[in-house]
Amino acid sequence: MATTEASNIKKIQVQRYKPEEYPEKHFMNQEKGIWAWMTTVDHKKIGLMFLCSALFFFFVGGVLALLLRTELLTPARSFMDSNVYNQVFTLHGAIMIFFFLIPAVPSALGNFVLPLQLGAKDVAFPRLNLASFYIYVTGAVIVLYAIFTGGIDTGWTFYTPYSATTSTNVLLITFGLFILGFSSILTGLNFIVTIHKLRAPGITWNRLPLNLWALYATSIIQVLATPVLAITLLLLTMERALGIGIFDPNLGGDPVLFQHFFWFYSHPAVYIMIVPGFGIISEVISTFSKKIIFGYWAIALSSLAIALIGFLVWGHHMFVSGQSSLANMVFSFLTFLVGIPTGIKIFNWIATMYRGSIDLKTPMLYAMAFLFLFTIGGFTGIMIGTLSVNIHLHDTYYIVAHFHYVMMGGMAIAFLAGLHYWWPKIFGKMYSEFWGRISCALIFIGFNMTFLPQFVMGSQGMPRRYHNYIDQFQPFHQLSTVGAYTMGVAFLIMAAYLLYSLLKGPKAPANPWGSRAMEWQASSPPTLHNFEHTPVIINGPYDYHKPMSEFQLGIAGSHNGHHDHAKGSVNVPETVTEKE
Amino acid sequence: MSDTTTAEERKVQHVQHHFVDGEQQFETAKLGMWVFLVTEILFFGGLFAAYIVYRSWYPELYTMASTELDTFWGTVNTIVLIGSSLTVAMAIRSAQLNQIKGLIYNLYITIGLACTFMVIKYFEYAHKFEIGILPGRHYTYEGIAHEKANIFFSIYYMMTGLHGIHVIIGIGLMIWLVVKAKRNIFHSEYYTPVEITGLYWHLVDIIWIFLFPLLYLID
Amino acid sequence: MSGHHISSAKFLWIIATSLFFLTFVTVAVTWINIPEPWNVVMAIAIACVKATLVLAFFMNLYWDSRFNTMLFIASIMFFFILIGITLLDTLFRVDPVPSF
Amino acid sequence: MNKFSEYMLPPAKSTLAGETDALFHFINVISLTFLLGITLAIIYFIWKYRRKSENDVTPVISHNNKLEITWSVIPLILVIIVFGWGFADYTTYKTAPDDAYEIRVVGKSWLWEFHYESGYVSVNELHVPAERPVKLVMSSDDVIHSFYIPEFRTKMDVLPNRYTQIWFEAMEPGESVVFCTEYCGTSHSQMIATAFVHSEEDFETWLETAGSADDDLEPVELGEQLVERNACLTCHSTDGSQLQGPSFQGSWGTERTLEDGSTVTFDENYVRESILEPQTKIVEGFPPVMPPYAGSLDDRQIDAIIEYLKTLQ
Repeated sequence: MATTEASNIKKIQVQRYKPEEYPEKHFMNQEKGIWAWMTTVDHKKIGLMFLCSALFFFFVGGVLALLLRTELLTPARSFMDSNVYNQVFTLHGAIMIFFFLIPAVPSALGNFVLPLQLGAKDVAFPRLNLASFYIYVTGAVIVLYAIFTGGIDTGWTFYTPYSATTSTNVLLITFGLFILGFSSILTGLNFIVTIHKLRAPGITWNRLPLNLWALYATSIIQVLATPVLAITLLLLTMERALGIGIFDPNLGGDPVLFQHFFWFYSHPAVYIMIVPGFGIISEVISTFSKKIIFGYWAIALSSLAIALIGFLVWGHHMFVSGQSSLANMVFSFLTFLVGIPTGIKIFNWIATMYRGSIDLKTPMLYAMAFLFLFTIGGFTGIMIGTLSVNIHLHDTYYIVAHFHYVMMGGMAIAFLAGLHYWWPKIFGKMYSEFWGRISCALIFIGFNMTFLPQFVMGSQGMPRRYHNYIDQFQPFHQLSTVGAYTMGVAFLIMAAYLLYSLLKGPKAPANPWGSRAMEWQASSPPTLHNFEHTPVIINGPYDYHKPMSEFQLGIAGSHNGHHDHAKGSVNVPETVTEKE
Repeated sequence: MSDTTTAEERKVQHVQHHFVDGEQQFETAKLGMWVFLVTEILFFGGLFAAYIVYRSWYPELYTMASTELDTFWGTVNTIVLIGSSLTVAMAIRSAQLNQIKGLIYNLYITIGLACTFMVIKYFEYAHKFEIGILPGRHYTYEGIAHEKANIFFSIYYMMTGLHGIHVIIGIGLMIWLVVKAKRNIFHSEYYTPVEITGLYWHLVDIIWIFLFPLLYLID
Repeated sequence: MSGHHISSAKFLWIIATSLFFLTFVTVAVTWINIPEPWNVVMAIAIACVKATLVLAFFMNLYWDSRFNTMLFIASIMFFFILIGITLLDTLFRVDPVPSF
Repeated sequence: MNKFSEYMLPPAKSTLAGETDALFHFINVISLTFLLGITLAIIYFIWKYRRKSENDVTPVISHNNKLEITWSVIPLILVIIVFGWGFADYTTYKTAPDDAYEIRVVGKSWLWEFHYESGYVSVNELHVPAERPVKLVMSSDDVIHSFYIPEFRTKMDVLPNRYTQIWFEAMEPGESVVFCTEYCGTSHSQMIATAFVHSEEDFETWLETAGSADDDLEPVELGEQLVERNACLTCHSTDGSQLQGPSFQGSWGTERTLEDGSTVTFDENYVRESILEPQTKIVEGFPPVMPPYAGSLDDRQIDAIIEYLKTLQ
């Protein structure tokens, strides 16, 4: 890479462009009307539409979770039948995973931020981006329709032969998810190409914000893994429609083969969910510590390493499924290797805080919560990656608690950090710092209250997906339910202050956190084409030791600029036409 | 070539606002297509994996069942698809050289060959349906003395069926290209849709190149 | 830029002819009985040569940006991960047999 | 710390449990140490390096190779130890001793059948000798189940198309709960059995008398016991409430409408047929999920059940 850069240096005339504060015209009011939104190809609007849908499904999934926890207050039936309970936990899982966790950071926040951080006007294929949204909506509509016409009770894993024999609406739902997969693929494709081809002058690979490294790694997984989910779901659909028998033992097939196919996607999918969260945490910790990130390359490459090794470990979901001992050994070993890059990230983030100037604003508070919760999630992952211990803990509440610590405590908390971090950028409004912190603290307390007891009862042998349970587990379940309600209240508070912020909140300055990253050099909210000039980057996104004026450069004269502050010329690697 | 715009204007009018120039747009589109082809390969990869696993379990089943597939028509179809790949390559060449007529003719031949492929496929399927080799639980054929014979044909139908759907999509894309070419949209500076459809079509060809020996040529 | 390589018509015909020829070869080798597993190896090897010809000269990877080749190789690699590790299970299962 | 692991785990009642528990404990200690360190570091940094003014200048510390290698290699060594330890124990779990006493386990939605070499079949009651290795060879009649005894720390999926096995050696007489841990449909959470561990002599006696223990019971009494023992009550209530299947209460002699619209009388023949081949005549509005009992109930037992059902008016 170094030689390419050296040979590609060219001189560009630059001048300083300060972002316009409190712009009159921005992307939300430049084109008006519902039709302008529906047909927009603007990545910011599409990102917002994704955000709204994801939040809607987060709400639905959350309500389902509260229903489950309420039902589990008593060992026997409280207010739901077994069949209803089974449908509700299936939907809670499927909705949270496919409709919230997977699109929430890449498709929603990522879509908004990625071109801004690259200094680009849009993603590479804006129309494909819109198509991706409508494919998501189509999938969602099909799944919602299927839920109201029979539902599904297979668990979100759709294991055969149960999914091939149950009388619920498996066919329609898997078909809906099949369609949904293409949304994920197209977003990933778009991001990869955008990061390669649409970087502003000066953004070399070592000046790429870590958020983009994370999104890049995520996109690679999306592109490589989702097609396998698509074919698996298609085969499952065919299994139900025609009885092709590849996975159904009644027709001669092998159910464990289905599990291989399913987890080949669904384990990397865990990284689709969590890796973009890593990106957000890197941005937030650096910004609020006002300090250069520690171990830039270690964090960037560990994202890629996690993406790669993440493809090699799917069988740790199948240690007791009847797969061969050889496969178990290989999968267990590789699983532990994933732990290393993840640990490296945690240490690097903490090292970034060392001797920083730490401002514990709401996004930073979420990032700290993330560090704690995700570390627990990671260590319990080591526990259940261990072959002998996994035999005991597999399919118990220990697993449930573990993946909630990773998915909710990791990914959802990171998403909230990102939402609060970019909120002023997206909407141009500030929210109440006080209520933000209160709600964050409540979520943290409620979360631990919900899931710590689940570790204990899981270790004691409480199996997951149980409608009724034996009496000895009741105190843990009750504590867990109280915790879930606490979280519910915290989310209501959040909804309230965020809505208030939208309607009556004070206007946000362009760069309220004093960040050096590219997206903060656009106005809040950004204008329709993000930057009125062509931005030029000469410093890394975390170079807090350099003056702000060096972060607001653009090609001179590429715009009818009214802020003519400084002019000069800099040497810039010619990245836009850079080749691999 | 009857339009009044100058060559210089034609050069830039297709460039979307967020690209610097046509070159960047072309490279971007091509990279996007390659990433898409990656997903296609893994999509079919799932089926190939199922094929390999079952073949490793029941090698004798594959030997027995493949005798039901007609090698002659399989070979003809291979030739037809390779021929269509050639004409697509020629079509791109015509576009690069600004020979719009040649582009359209080559696309016509490609569509013709693709349809030939599908017609042959139709007769192969029809014959199998007739003797009871139906997909999945509808399988009734008794000519193969193996209890898992239905699974071989499930895999056969899934693989060739999905491939067939890709061929049909390809035909649709070619027709779209012909319409655009007739409207005089393509020229030597802008032929991105032809190029990326070509990439897609070659991949469909490559998948068949593997399907043919794996399904038809097991002796 | 490398994307605009223009092949001569003659060259394209040469590639196509070799593909036709290889198709004939792959059918022809089934007439002589090569023992397992070499018949499979032979068939796959010929298919790989054919695919490489198409990739390199019809899809222009030979003249194109190396990154596109890398993408293609990556997809094949991940396919091998899928099938390779799955085979680690399916080929090495040892199932107990009930004694009554 | 030891107390902590003990609190988290159920009592260890098989010879292998100790191994698992030791590793569980080891990982807990390491994890909690790291977690404590990380948490303290975070809290200390937040307090020590809190922002004093908007113009704070921070030092440029971009990386430190020695430090980074240290914190990559130490966890690597630790996880390799954990992997090796876990794998070693796992191989013990996998290899049953040659002299292990074999019992066949069949999972059906939603009950466990245990077949003994003597031909005796018990439902939802596993009887095993203490201090002797026992090998369970398992299969399923329908979907995937998973056989789990928390107190023995052992678990294995039960598959419809293959046999799987586990083995254990119970340490002392007692009772342990058996769960199904692979989601298998409506009454997944009721697919619970009990493992009775007998001393060697008690087990032999039990095995000899198991088949004939019911001989001197009245048919109605026997029927009641059988209905309970064979997990009929998981789906059929005796108080009129509706579960997965029709309630037994007040059923005798009534007309039933079937899925295809025809009707059938709830009599001796229908009950017998429904026990042996449950899928042939499904009452309208109920899912076809009952497993067949052919082979595990003999004529005398079926007659007893019929007598019992007659009493539920």
